[in-house]
Amino acid sequence: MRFGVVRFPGSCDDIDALQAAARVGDAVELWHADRDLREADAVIIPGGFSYGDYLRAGAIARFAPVMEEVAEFAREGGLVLGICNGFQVLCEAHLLPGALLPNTSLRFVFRQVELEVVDSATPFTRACAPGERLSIPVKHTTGRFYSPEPVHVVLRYAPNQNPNGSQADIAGICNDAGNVFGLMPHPEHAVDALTGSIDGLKIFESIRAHVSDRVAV
Amino acid sequence: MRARVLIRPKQGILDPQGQAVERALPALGFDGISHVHVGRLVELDVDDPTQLPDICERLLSNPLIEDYEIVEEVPSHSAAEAS
Amino acid sequence: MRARVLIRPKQGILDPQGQAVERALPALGFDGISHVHVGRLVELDVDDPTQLPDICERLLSNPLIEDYEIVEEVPSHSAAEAS
Amino acid sequence: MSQTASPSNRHRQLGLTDHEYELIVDRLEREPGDVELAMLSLMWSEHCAYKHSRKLLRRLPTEGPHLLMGPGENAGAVDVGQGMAVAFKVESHNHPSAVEPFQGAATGVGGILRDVFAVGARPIAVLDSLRFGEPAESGRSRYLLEQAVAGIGHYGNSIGVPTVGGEIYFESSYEQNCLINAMCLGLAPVERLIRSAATGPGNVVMLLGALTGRDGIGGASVLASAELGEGDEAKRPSVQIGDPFTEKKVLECCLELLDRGLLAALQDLGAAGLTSSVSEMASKGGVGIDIDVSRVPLREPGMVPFEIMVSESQERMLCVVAPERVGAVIDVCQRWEVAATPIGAVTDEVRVRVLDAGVLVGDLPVHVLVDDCPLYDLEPIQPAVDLYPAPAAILTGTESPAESLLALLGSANLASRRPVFEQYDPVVQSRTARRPEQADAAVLMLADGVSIAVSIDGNGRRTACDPRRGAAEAVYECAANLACVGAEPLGLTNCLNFGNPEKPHVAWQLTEAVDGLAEACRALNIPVVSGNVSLYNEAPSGPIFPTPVVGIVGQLPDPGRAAGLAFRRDEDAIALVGAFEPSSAGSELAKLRGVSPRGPLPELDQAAAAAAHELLRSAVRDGRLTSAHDIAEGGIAVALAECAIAGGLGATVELPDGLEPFAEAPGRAFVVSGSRDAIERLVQTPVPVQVLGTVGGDGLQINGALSVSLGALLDAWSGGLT
Ligand SMILES: Nc1ncnc2c1ncn2[C@@H]1O[C@H](COP(=O)(O)OP(=O)(O)O)[C@@H](O)[C@H]1O
Ligand SMILES: [Mg+2]
Repeated sequence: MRFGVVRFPGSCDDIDALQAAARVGDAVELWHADRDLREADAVIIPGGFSYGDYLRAGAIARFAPVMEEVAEFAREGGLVLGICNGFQVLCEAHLLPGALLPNTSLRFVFRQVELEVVDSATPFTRACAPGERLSIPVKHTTGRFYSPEPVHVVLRYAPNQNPNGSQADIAGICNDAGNVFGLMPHPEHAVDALTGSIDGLKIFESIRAHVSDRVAV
Repeated sequence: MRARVLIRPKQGILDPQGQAVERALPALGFDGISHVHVGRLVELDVDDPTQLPDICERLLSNPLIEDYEIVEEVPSHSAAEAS
Repeated sequence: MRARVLIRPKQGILDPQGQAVERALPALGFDGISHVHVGRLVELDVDDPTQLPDICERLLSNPLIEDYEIVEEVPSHSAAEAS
Repeated sequence: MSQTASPSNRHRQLGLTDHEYELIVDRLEREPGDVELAMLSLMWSEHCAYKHSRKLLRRLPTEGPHLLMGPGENAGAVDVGQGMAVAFKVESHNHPSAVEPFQGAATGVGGILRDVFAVGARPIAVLDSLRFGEPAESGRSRYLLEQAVAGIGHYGNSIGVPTVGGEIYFESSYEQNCLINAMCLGLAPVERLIRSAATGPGNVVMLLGALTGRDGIGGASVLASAELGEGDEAKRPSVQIGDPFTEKKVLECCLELLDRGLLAALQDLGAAGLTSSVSEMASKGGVGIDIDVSRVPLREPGMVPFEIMVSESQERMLCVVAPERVGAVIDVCQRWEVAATPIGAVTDEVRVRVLDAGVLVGDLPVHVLVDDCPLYDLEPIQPAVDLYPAPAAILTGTESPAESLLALLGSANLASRRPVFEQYDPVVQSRTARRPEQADAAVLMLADGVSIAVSIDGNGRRTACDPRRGAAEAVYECAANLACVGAEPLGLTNCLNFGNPEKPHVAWQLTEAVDGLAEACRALNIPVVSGNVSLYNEAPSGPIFPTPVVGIVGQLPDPGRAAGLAFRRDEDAIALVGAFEPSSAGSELAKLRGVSPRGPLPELDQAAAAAAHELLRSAVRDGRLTSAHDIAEGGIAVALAECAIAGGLGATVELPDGLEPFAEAPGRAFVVSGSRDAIERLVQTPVPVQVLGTVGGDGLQINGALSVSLGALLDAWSGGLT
């Protein structure tokens, strides 16, 4: 299968996402200015500071030409994963409900946190056991999830580990259709025991399993 | 025309920046201050002011979490600068 | 009294946010917009408005890089809310 | 500015002495014009000309087997194997940070990043070395700390370069002069390293990146070259704002330009802006450069030629391009949304000429700009009395050992740095095998079989006690940190933060410290590849502690074997490795007891220390040890407590007879843990190794006299810096 990883000006974890995805499949870069998903089976909007996070995190990136294609792809049921800044972009683009607000600490926070898998039946978490704990780092200034409406929660911060004041300890959500997933933690930074943890690989493996099932059908 | 857009956190949404200011004030010797909210100010020259509401809704603010207000229409930048 | 403070980058000081917004607008189909500056908006209830300049200089703004303006004095928070 | 100054004193206002001005007139055989004088005043400033330090710096060893590029380039570089080079440098941004700590620290990071990618290396790590006044006594110091840390995080995090290490100390001598030093490492294929020498008359000089505004005019260079007096508002430059987003684009763009072989030379714009970059590029290439300031894209209207030539606007680079490649350069820049403007040309006249829409407004021989500034000899005199007042006493000296240990762990200098490093992204770029608080040095993976380790160290108080030995200790401590993860030092960078060198006692501190650095580097066979000097860090109450900060980069084959500092296995044996004869001079305990910094520091047997490092390095590389930690601030008791806290495992130890638990001798010895067998093998070597005790239990017991629970250790340590 092929992952496409979007690269905006100011993306930082794009190479990391490409490398992580390449552990389970092919991975190609998708340039922000090109209306071309390069036949990707799943799209990753990576972390970083697209457009410097100026104005509001994700606010400017959502208007990049490639995002029109991503929206179309999502409407057709394609898998879209937004990590950190990618999550912010997907919320701003209304591909996911809710919004991300500044951490209650008002500080950037890097921390290895424990996550609880709330829904292990999504295309992004099917390699996880229900209730499984994943050790994955967060690093952001704007990660406090907020939504006035109920949302489909996929991952939560384990008790007492909420790093940002997120509503109901929400760490990751998906859309109603289940094909667009956003999370603040960085699974691409948890794919190698040497750098801390391999729990993030499960997200990439889930996507691969889902895509190959679909192809098989 | 020079326009000024005020963007503030929607009521009911936690505003830690406002809280931080409120907490810091007594230590500096300022009392009697409350209900502090911190938002954004955007100022711009715009040829066609009828575009402004659209610009505010699509880019400058996120309507889910922020309200905006176009408060003022002042002479354009260059004029303002000269004054 | 409810007061509103506008804080903006001093003239001549680099304003990367303003630049980023200005560059983004044409892509959204908005033309004819220039001199965009992004600053902060602080709104607060204050018992003694004569404190405001001091509060602005010592806490709300960074006088080295920002100018502030106390633009308006509106009825206090609760009253404003009710209206 | 020159409008307000009479012709006879305008050079003084710009920081030049009468003698220097006469020299300029003599060399030019005429009076310099306004633009020329502005340029010369910057090029002849301490910051650019190193006029009080250059002669001393010649004493540092700069040759080594792995050296690729030494001092003189934007960053030095070493060969790490497999065709890869690591470029690195540390730089200060002390004075701008004292004015505006968030932006000062942020632009400090931005500046050192540019120095690294200017040599063609992709920045892969940042470290920071910070000094402030006492946080308990000074609200301003707490503010500076908070803002500087936020600024460093802002720039590094946003640009996608991990901040993997650093150090912070608080001493009242830094109250008026905080130190903000940032180090950056970059990675490049050896053949992509590029120098800044302009070449090829007829080639085009292009400016890349941000618009030019009135940032820092009359600023950093002048500012950094004189004491910042009280109420010296007029001298304060307009503050530079860091824009990491623009720098990220410029960085990617420059690396792509180099990969495509489109550039003949590359140079960052830092202090003194275009003036310095153009002069340096011309000087190194033995060529001349013509610049037409009317072609420089401006952010503000009405800028005059001298302003454009000295503006310190951030996020700009200068490159030299063959005429036929200009189009290709512009194409690459457009893709990255980076402005690229031809502003001049290389000439064969060895002059820097400044034109304004074709009209000549300045014309200076390159050697006058770069080489003719007089270099001063220092006049060192060892002070007869203590230079620094005694610190406030927090302990009386009557406390129990347990109380002293908890006080040390909870002191601002020793407490956990977590509240700081949690504001930095240490993992972006997916190389970080050891992050802060996991091991004594950060470990970064470069490729299969090649990893590097890096640490940054310096101890101003100890250097104040004995500048020569204190500076040497910084080198040993830094190298010891590398040894703990099994790394072999390849190269060293340094930042010399001192007071006013025109004062004899500061001159003495500086001279002694440079000699100490040089001796240690020679003894350990580590070349100095780059560095920076920050002088005039002085307040009315006196100079800062002399603060040489040392960063070392080393190489290790297997990051999986890099030892952490944490005790991890019950029943492991604990040993002291290395000759260790510490004393209380300059120690943290002495400080808490209100003793002023005073020597002599304990003997530094360089051969013995080097042997201990070597033994530890090989044991770690063999994977024989469970943990390794050097003994530094707070002595062996604090080192043991840190290992216990990190692992959540206690220990019971007996110290050798007469060894004071809190006495210090950094850089010479280690506490390690491992199987009985592994420790037994260490004991068999010629290096002194003493078995101290055993890992286990839920507290730290030393000599049966000191017993503290893990919980109490952790509480004290994690609450000391919030
Ligand atoms: N203490 C030092 N040790 C070794 N090299 C130094 C030292 N201080 C400065 N240098 C070298 O002198 C040159 C000029 O330094 P600097 O002005 O900081 O460079 P830049 O303008 O590129 O930032 C650099 O090559 C730097 O590495
Ligand atoms: Mg440089």
